[in-house]
Amino acid sequence: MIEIHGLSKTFTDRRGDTVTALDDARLDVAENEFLTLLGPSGCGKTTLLKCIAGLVPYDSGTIEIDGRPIQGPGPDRAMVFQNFALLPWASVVDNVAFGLRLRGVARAEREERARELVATMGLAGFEKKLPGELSGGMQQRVGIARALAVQPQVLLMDEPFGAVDEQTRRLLQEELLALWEEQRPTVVFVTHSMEEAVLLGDRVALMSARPGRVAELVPVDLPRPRARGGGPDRSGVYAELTAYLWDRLREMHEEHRTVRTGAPA
Amino acid sequence: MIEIHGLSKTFTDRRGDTVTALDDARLDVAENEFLTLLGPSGCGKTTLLKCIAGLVPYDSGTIEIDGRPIQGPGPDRAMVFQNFALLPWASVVDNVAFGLRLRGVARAEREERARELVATMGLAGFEKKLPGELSGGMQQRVGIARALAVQPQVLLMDEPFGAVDEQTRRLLQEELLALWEEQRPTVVFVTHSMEEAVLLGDRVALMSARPGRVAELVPVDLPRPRARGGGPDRSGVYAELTAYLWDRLREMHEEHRTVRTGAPA
Amino acid sequence: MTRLNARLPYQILTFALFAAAWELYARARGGLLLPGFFETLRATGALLAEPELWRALYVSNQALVLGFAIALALGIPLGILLGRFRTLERYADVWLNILLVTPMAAIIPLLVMWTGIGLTSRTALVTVFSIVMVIVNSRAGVRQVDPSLIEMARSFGAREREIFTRVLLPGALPAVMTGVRLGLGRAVTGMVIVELLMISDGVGGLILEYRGLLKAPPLYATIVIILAEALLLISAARWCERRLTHWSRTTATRANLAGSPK
Amino acid sequence: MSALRRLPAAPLSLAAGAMVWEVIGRAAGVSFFPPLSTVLDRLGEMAADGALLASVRDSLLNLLLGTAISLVAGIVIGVAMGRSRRVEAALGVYVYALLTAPSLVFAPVFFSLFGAGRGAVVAVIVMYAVFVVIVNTAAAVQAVPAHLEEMARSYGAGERQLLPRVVLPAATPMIMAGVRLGVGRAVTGMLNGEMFIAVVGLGHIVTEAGGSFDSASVLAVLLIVIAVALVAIALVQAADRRLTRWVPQTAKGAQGK
Amino acid sequence: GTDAGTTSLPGGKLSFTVAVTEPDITAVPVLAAADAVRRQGHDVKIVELAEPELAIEGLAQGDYAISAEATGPALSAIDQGAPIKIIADVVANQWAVYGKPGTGSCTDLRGRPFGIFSEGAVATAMSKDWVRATCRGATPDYLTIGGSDVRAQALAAGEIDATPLEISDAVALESTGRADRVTKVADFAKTLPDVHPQTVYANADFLTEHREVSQAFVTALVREHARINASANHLVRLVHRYLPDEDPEDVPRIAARYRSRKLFDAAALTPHNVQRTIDFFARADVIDPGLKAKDAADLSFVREAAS
Ligand SMILES: Nc1ncnc2c1ncn2[C@@H]1O[C@H](COP(=O)(O)OP(=O)(O)OP(=O)(O)O)[C@@H](O)[C@H]1O
Ligand SMILES: Nc1ncnc2c1ncn2[C@@H]1O[C@H](COP(=O)(O)OP(=O)(O)OP(=O)(O)O)[C@@H](O)[C@H]1O
Ligand SMILES: [Mg+2]
Ligand SMILES: [Mg+2]
Repeated sequence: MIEIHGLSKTFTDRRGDTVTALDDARLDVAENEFLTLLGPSGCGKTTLLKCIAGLVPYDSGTIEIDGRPIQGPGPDRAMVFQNFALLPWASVVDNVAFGLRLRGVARAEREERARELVATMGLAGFEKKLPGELSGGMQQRVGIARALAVQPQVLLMDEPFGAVDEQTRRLLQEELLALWEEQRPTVVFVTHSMEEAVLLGDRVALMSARPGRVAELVPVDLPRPRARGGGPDRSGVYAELTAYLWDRLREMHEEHRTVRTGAPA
Repeated sequence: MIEIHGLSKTFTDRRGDTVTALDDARLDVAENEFLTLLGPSGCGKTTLLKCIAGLVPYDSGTIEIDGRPIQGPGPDRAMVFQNFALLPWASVVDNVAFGLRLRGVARAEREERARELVATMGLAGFEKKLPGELSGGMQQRVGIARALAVQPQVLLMDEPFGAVDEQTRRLLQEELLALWEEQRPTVVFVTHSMEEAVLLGDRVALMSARPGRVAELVPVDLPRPRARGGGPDRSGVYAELTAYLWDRLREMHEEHRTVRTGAPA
Repeated sequence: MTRLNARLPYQILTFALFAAAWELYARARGGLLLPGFFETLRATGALLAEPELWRALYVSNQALVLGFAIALALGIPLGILLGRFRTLERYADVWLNILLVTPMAAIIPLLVMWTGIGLTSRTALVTVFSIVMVIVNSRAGVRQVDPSLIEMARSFGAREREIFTRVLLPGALPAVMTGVRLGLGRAVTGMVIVELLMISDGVGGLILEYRGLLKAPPLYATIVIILAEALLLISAARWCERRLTHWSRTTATRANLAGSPK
Repeated sequence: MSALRRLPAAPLSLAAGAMVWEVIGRAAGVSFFPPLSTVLDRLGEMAADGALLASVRDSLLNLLLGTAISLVAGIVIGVAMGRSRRVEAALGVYVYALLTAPSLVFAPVFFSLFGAGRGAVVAVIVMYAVFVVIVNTAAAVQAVPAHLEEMARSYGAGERQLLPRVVLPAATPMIMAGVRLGVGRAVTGMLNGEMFIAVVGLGHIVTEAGGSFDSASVLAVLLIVIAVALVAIALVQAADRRLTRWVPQTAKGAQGK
Repeated sequence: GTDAGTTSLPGGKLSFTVAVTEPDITAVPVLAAADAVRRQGHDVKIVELAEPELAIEGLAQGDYAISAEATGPALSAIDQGAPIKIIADVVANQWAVYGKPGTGSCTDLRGRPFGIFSEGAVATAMSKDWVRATCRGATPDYLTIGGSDVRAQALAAGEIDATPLEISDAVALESTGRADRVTKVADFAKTLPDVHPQTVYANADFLTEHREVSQAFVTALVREHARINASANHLVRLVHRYLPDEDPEDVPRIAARYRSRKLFDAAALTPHNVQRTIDFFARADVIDPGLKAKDAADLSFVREAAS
């Protein structure tokens, strides 16, 4: 469904220095697939998502959705932003209803849908608050609700659960999966948690840094619903997969990092 | 060393509604202790940290450091902000050197220290970039480096590793522990990861939401250096502790949350 | 209310200082053209009872209201456009600067030629006086909007028009309102100047009359009344500003200035 | 559009304006709106005279003094008003009153304070320019993101360090907008001060020519004034661009693709 | 601005200031007179001001010794007790009402826009006086237009039907090729010959303390006027010297017209016409009635100069 070929993107900063965020990246995401994306910080995950969203002009390559090259942003896609990007002047409900409003949904209907999602996100009672009056995790959930509200065919999520606690994260994961089962959007989901990547994804895409490209695609052959223990325990397959991902990422890391390592023990 | 008694803080928003972020919270942190803080999103962790930092005026209660009530912010404390709070006009190095500059450290010296820390954070080569030219995880690491640069007695860290990948997180954890062993600051460290809380903390403080207060203090009686498997495997004690934390937090969660739960499986 | 009360002592203090300085200076150095504070106060009271004043205010304010409304209706969108479209800005900037610096006395003959000496030219002049302030500040406001919000809006399918109304305008509003305050001040000046130089039917006529007769107290009384009107309008704009941009208190330092940690 | 972007905008735009002026001036054929060529001829005559040069020099000195005072005073007072509610409460009314007050009000006061010399003209320039700078600076300072100030205070920044390290940089875009307006107003103030109190410098020429229906001379002087202003504002904008390079672009067409 | 005040120099000479307001052709004899005094060794400074009110303020404060412009504000100031005296004439009544072609009399202006300067200005007062006297209840629609050039342009552009103009304005209007679009409706020089709208006035203390210098100034002024009346070319020369920016084509025509109508006569003031001028301004509500010519003017200098 999403086909990306030879995608390259170089940023030039104000002093003329260049950073190559994406270099000849390729990725295919099937219709209704839930793809999770793992990679070291700064490898180009956000850039890739923004390219798919049609927000960032890229230097070369093609991005096609259903066989048609994308022309900027479209109503088929919605994105959850890593930095939330909430409108500071709009209340929680208005922020969540933002996409619906742009689509011309009538006031009563969009407010109802927004309120419902706000409650789903565990933010009932905060409907009228402004983003500046929320905690970090609450803001993040508003951003998620906003994207879910428009029921897109393609859902682009950039570390959507990074700022919430484990319990909330689990609940939100369940919510997201339930929604995915119901509406079957294609999801590209960036995360730093290998457990999360395995729990949610049909496949896990591993990105490498500089050159930023998809280094490996790992299929997750586990039946859904994927049972998860009540606690942090994990079944063997989980552990195996996450251990594999862990090793692969560490290899990539060691190739590229210049971190002065303490004893990695 | 840090003694907090009966701390209460209520926010009043523009419409006169109130949210009680902290209600009669109490917490003692010993000298040189590494305390980790876990709690549901929106329970008041950031507010508590900002109170200790002397940034937020509170309604009642006392915060004493070494027996003296705090008078606003002081050079003994440094904070890593959840939303990074980088100066958008200053380069990475200048951002990291910000605290040093305020303390009157000479240019050459502060730049050297900043560059060193930038490299430690895995950002070598990005010294002259502006925050707007960095990825989310990179920005977060700049914020950490800035706090470490001033070598404070009290280090207040608000989800400092939330936006970086697992590998980087591990490296940064090692770096932080090494620094802590060396300089012995008192650390209050907010995290959403129970593994991280147990790995780093001498004690884990569990916060409950509404009323926001410290519900329980869990000592982590594990010797340091705490070995961690090369992968996601964990020793029995770890698993036990994290499982305990997990249960406690879920209990709190269930008391307070109104999330429309899907099947919690 | 508490805020009002907190400010009041300072306002009273500075007003007392101001009045005393005025009175003392006028007594020491004042002549025919510089009345004392109390003299002016008395004359203001007397003038307020004159129906002529109210008629003059009515006449003058027609141009003010119309002219300023046009300045807002044109200036805000134009400022936002300039902030948004670089190319447009580069071409329009010169003219904006020219508009800013051209002494209005010089364009009055041209205005008379084009639009006669009726309400139209007075209105046009008020607009010309105030619009630059609105445009320049609206443009500066747009530059302060977080670009990731534009990105976000685009990702939800916002067209350019919607980016304007839903992102740029609200985001720039604090700066726009600063421009509105400045513009209001200039519009009132314009209202007076146009009458001094052109058709002096309203308050400008009063000023010319009292000045020509060297009647300093009513002259300054007229000016006091005009300034009072301007201040009233500016406070009204402030009030609207606070209502429209209350959100900025959750993001801007202003909110924190009142108190610091105990 | 992309072709337009590469051309030097200001000269092109001015040239177009000049052409329109010439055409309308010729077509209208009225004495009070002579075509540009006539005005330029007159400007040449005046320049050849030499008196013009002296006037311009004199006016420029006034402008320089007045602008410098306005910017320094405007930013200092504006910051004080932006940072302190008390100062704002104490001064706000006067700032807005003086912003509005027509220069006619000041004329007798300055006249009695400074006589009809340079002092009065400089004072008029300051009166014209300073309040715009104050208002914009105050608003800019109040809009500084709270989290940045919080961060700086957590590192022990006092008011003295907060201002140069956080408040002023963050407020720069709006302050510069005010400076731009202020410099523009200063140029107007220069001419008006020379017209409405003491009749000297360029104001003298305008008054003289205006009294004898000599539109060409009036417009010639205006051309000089506008040229001065454009140069002054260009300097401001160059400074602005340098100082606010960090501001992430909301404008379209700012970068390549 | 006390630095501009009168001071004595060694050798019995004097340093003082003459203030002029936007000098036009009528003021050049005053400037020439100041030069004549300067040639006697005194230090005479010239200040150009934008408004007559500022000059009068300076006179009242003693910053300036002598000034010359509109009589109305001076009388207002004198009426309010300012130490100012009228000492000579600048130019006799030169005002006339000009109207659209076809405007024959005041009655044609009934309800039509009539441009006036502000209340209190002499031309306004004279126009209203004229309307009262000749229109029998038919009043035009007065439009106050502050700037005299704006007024002239408004007339030429047909925005107003009539307005009072000075000779130089009228000539300038003619020379811009629009003379055929206006016609003279009334000539105040003929109907109100005793009103002297522009006079020379001085600080009263200056006059008593420095009689000789004051006398020298007035004498020089009278002599300049006499020379102009002998030859209009003298005025042209003066204009060329003092107002080099003035349009060289118009000046001879304006000068000729002033001369032919004998408008320049600094010594023309008498107790009688000063009183008539005062009465006129009182009638026009510019000053309160009751001011006496001997309190407002010191005509001893012009008498001395004329003898
Ligand atoms: N606007 C920009 N200007 C210049 N460089 C940029 C810009 N945006 C991103 N980059 C650079 O592009 C690279 C990839 O950034 P990106 O935000 O896509 O990383 P990421 O994979 O999302 O990282 P993280 O996990 O930390 O969010 C980084 O090196 C970053 O410095
Ligand atoms: N400036 C503010 N105005 C009003 N309410 C606020 C403000 N800041 C925080 N709150 C409220 O206080 C409560 C605690 O917020 P806080 O940021 O301390 O939570 P947190 O524990 O840090 O959450 P998270 O893990 O999501 O960051 C929240 O309910 C929030 O809505
Ligand atoms: Mg990212
Ligand atoms: Mg928080």
